[in-house]
Amino acid sequence: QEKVTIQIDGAAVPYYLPMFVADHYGYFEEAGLEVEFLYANAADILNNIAAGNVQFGFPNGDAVISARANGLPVKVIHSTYQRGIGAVLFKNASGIETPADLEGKKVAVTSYGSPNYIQLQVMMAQAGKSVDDVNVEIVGTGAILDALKADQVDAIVFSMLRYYALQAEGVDVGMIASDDYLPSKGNVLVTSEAYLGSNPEQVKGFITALDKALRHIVDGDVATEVAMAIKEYSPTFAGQEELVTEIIEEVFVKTLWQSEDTTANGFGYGNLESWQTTIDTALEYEAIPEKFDAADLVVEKPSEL
Amino acid sequence: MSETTLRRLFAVATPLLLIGAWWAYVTIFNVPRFVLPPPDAVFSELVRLFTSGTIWPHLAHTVGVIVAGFAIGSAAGFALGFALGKWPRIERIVGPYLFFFQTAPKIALAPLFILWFGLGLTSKIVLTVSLVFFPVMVGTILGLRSVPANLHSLCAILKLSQREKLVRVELPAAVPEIFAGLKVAAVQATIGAILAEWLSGGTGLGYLMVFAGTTYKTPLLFAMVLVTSLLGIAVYQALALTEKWLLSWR
Amino acid sequence: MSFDGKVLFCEHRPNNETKLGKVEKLKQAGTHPQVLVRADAVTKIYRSRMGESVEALAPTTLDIHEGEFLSLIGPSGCGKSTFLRILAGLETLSGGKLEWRDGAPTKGSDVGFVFQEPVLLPWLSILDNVRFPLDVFRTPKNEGNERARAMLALVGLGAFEKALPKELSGGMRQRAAIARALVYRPRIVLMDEPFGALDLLTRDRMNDELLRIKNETGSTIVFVTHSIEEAAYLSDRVAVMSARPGRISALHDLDLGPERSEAIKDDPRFYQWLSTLRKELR
Amino acid sequence: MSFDGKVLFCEHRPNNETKLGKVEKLKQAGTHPQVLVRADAVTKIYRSRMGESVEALAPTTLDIHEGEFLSLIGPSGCGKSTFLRILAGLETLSGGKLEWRDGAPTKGSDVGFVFQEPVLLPWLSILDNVRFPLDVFRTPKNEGNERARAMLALVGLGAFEKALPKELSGGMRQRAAIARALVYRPRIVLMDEPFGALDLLTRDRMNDELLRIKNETGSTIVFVTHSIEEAAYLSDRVAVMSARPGRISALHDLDLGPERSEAIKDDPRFYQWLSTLRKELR
Amino acid sequence: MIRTLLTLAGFILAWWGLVVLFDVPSYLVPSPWVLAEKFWFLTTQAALFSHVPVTLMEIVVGFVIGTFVGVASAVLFTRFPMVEVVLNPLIIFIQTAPKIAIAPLLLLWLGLGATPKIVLVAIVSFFPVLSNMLSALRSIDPNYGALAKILKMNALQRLWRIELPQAMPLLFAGMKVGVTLAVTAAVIGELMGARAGLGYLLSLGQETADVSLVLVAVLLLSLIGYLLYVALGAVEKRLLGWHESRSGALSNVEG
Ligand SMILES: Nc1ncnc2c1ncn2[C@@H]1O[C@H](COP(=O)(O)OP(=O)(O)OP(=O)(O)O)[C@@H](O)[C@H]1O
Ligand SMILES: Nc1ncnc2c1ncn2[C@@H]1O[C@H](COP(=O)(O)OP(=O)(O)OP(=O)(O)O)[C@@H](O)[C@H]1O
Ligand SMILES: Cc1ncc(C[n+]2csc(CCO)c2C)c(N)n1
Ligand SMILES: [Mg+2]
Ligand SMILES: [Mg+2]
Repeated sequence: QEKVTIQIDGAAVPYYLPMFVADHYGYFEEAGLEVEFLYANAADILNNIAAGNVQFGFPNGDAVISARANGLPVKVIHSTYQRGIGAVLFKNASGIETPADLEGKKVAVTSYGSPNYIQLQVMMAQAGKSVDDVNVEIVGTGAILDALKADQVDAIVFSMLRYYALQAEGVDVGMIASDDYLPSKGNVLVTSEAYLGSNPEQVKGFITALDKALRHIVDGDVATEVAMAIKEYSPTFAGQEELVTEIIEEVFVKTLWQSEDTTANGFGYGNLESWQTTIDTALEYEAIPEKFDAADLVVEKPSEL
Repeated sequence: MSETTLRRLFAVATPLLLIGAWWAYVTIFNVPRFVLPPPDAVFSELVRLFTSGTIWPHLAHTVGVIVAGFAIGSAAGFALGFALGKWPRIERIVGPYLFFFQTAPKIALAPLFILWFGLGLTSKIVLTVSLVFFPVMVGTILGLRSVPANLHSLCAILKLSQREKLVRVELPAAVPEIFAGLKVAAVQATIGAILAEWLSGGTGLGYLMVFAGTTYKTPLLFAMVLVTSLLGIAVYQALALTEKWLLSWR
Repeated sequence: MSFDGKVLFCEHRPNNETKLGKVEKLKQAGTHPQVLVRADAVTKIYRSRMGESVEALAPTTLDIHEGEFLSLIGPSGCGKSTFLRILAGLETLSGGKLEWRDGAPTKGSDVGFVFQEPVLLPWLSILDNVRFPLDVFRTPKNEGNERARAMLALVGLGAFEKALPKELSGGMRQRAAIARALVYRPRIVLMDEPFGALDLLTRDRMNDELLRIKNETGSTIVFVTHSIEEAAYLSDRVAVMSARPGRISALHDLDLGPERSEAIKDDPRFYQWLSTLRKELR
Repeated sequence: MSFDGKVLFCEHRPNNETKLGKVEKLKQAGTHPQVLVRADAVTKIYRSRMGESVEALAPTTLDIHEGEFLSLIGPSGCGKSTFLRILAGLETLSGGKLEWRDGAPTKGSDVGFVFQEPVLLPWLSILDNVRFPLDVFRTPKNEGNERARAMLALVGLGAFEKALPKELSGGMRQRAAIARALVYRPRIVLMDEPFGALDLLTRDRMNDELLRIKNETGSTIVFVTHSIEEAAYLSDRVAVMSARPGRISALHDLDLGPERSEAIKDDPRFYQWLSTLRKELR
Repeated sequence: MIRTLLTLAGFILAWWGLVVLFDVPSYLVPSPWVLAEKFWFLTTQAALFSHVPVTLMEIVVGFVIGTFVGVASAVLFTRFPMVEVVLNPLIIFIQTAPKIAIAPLLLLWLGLGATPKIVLVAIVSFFPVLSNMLSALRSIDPNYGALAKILKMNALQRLWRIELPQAMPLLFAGMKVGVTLAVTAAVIGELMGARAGLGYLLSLGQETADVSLVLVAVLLLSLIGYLLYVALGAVEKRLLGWHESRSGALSNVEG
């Protein structure tokens, strides 16, 4: 049994179901792995992977692009979420429905270097406007949600998962998914080039376990697994099993974990073309310093590693 | 060599030694750039920031928050310390709330500050003040309470007014305690300013750090860490000098 | 005795011209001496940390007359300092009361106090320390400096005005504290062993200076000392205290006349008083 | 004089049986008194904050004999404390040197010092303060308590062992400090106006106790006082100092014999010495 | 005690009143009742109290280390002033360097467990202790130094028997500031990567927009800090009965 650590973006929310299922049903064990879950933010995760502090990470795909462009030797070994999970969130009372409505509104992003900001720029461009038409506010991740809740801003560009969290809290929110304007990837499985080189067995094992878990969920009963995950891994969600199940069935199973690509090539398929589009757009908006090849970053077919 | 020459020597030598050690560590252990960039990368980043002038608005913003936060926070801490130190009853009543509030992690309270004071400069200064006032307050309370009993007797004999007693006797007597608090407060002010900028706004060294952090520009990140620390050291040294001057009678 | 007639605080100053004791003289003139402040069955009980209580002062009654020089003598720990501090309002009473003829002094410049240890502000020079009360009373700086310098010269510290307290010897610090208490010519001066740390010569000089100042200003002086000679030499009256619980065991009106000088030390009455006081202290 | 022969520190203690002065006696016996420490042209210049310098001690040469009682008298600020502190190694020398017969004392229990102000530790009870040196020297707690209690009884503070220093009167604090300096029976005791804050009676008692302890232990005592009587009553030798710059202007070997008691005050030689010393102080 | 409870009750009532009166939505500030419910829920369903010891341990161990090193450094600095000259810039650098920026470095050096959190707590609580202790040691009346010299006390005896007691009031002031900072440091430490602890719960609450969870975590953290503070105060009161700051010298009331 090899001890490995995976750092997951954020905190123990039941949406990381595949990880929990793989752990609960012993899929990791079968693969010869003893996996420890830790939680942190995306930048720290990627730094820790690159530095060798942890073996695996599960950050946002956009963050991986930025890391790679700045020379961190990280590798996406499993494009777990096939779509981006960035979104514009707003209170429905604000009257916002389409990106064009953002004109003249106060919109918060976490920084001018963040993928959210690119997403906003692309959206405005596609609506025939420019980012200069909105009042961009910079609000850090720690405060951005509260800024929206307290009406300090009209909209935020952030994770679509917050849409569900806000709804659960009783806030009447609306959402425009960024992926409809700029394809990208949500959470993806990452390791370092060095670890991939030295421990291919472990990497393969992890991917196998993850795929098995995804298969288990998709083919099985989401509600059962969600109940299990909440009970064992994410107890603060107790009582929200139904809502979570619905979100996972409707959003994660249908649009995030599976796509045409995964039907053809298996879970976690890395569509290099789509990745390249995201990379090129980031370059276009000067979010990354230089162009690079998606193939250098992403493993196209994880199962063939 | 006299002590002053030694001091001057080390004032230059210590930083150089540290930079040397940093450089050696990075080269010998082959530490990757994204974990800890070599000193020269950080310095060329600094040079770039200063020659292109991009740093100035950020620097000015942060210095502004530090100075305002430190000034207001110290004044508030002093005033509170004065009230609590002089009237133990007040301490018994409001003390627990103050201490309770103070132990609450500010990162968690920051959204609350934004809620109450908006996204602008006010909430940043308030956040900084909330970190700065406490050490000054504790120092002031202790300082005022440690004034030797016989000095109180002297003031009673001469019937010094409350204000006069404060200015002429209690403050000078409490200088060591108050300055111990102020020095901690100076460090807290820089931390507060960075934390505040980390939470909102698109200018300031703290913002640049977030920017650098999320975009993996480690040399920029460490350049900012360096500049921030230099700011902290500057404020601290200014305080130490003032204290030395005020306590030259010892 | 009733306090009738609204006489201004310290207004009435006897002009000592005869060789009679002050109280005596006033008695002759058919008037009682003016009582400036009366300690009426004043007691002080300290409660120590351990909860035990120390009766520092048993009920003590004493009139202090306007313009007199009253000495307190008694064994160590008998309550002299306590009584002095009570008079100065520095200590709360555990019982009894303090009756001031015209109400307790309200101005800082009314009372001068020399503490048993010199209480100087360590961050001020000697000159600034001595000028300190004048600064507090808003005397113009120039005048203040002049008066403080004169006072410093008087106590023999003229050359040390720029020194800090820690740069002085013990006796010099004590002298600086005396200068500070006298520089504003208070109406009542309370002195707790002011000359204890001084050599004989300096002490004699200071004794004479003190008398001179008192005669000039007509101040009332309450003086704690361990020296019987000093008490006899300086005082109109001497209160002898005895210990545990502290109380006044004897009160003497010395009949040595108001004018004192070295000559008095040849007066047989002076020696009589010395031996009386010495006996009472045993 | 050469320091020949390796004699253990304080080993040789003269047994005073005759009525002769110690120095005299030793001279008769054909031996010089043993020099315990010699101050050889010792000077002290303080540099004040303003950069001015005060010559506290002009080059001063003085032998301190083993087992003697030496008093220092002189006007306030003449350098008595400075000289004492130099002997104790508390002050660096600006010039000259200090020669100890057997090297400077190495053990803490060799030297006792009574400071001009009582330097008590405010967080310790009086008993703990007096036991403090014994604790430092690792004396067993029981024995320490016993000795400290005995010492406290001696200075009349038996009832106050639990009190904190701030709960004592000035004289009581001073007595506690004396008890602390004597409790470990140091070979050499340096006392800076130890009895200045005490009343006559207590002072006389303390004088006799001090002599008794000294005779028991054979300690060497260097003693600063402002009281000429005290100096004459206690001392084998008296050094008279004069001020600015401080120096020893006269050194007297008192021929009053080694045993002192009240009786000595009837000795005409005693009065002679008093007047001699008094004159020299003017 | 009763008064404490009363003021607490008053505070909660005022809070409730404000929430009801201004109809504050619970996603901004939840009412005490909502919070109590959350608390109960977390305790019964989510093993809330398994998170407390994790953070408490980090705080206490880090704080003790920080205090100890702070005192030791202060002593070292006063004995050898040159050491201060050499180390002071480094110390202030470490203090002001945003911990978030050096988090990966800390993990690189110290691993993923409790160590980096403890080190972080130690670093921040170290500074106020150092600053106050230095100030205290420098304020000691030189007469006590003379006494120590007369008795030829060794460095350790001097420290233990004279300097520490004398420095106690300022040291405690430093520790009180330190303990409040320690709580924040533990939270920051847990943000760098954790799977348990109140700081972790806090970030979980922020991640899931769960205000009540955030508040429960914050209140528990504050409570830990406050109780440590009160404990320090109690120890201080026992140790410092002799000191002016404890004897009501200001109010001039008799003992
Ligand atoms: N703050 C205090 N707390 C408790 N007891 C005290 C306090 N101050 C003084 N005492 C006690 O009160 C008594 C009288 O003290 P006081 O200082 O008045 O004596 P004193 O006559 O001035 O003595 P001395 O000549 O030694 O100065 C002493 O027994 C002392 O122990
Ligand atoms: N720390 C110091 N800095 C500067 N000058 C000093 C210092 N200590 C003492 N002096 C000066 O040295 C001289 C001698 O002081 P010292 O304390 O030895 O006098 P003393 O004989 O003990 O007097 P007293 O009887 O008043 O105690 C004084 O003039 C004093 O001003
Ligand atoms: C459950 C969950 N999933 C992903 C993230 C990562 N994340 C942080 S910010 C952001 C938007 C960036 O485009 C995203 C996706 C999260 N915090 N919580
Ligand atoms: Mg007294
Ligand atoms: Mg002296």
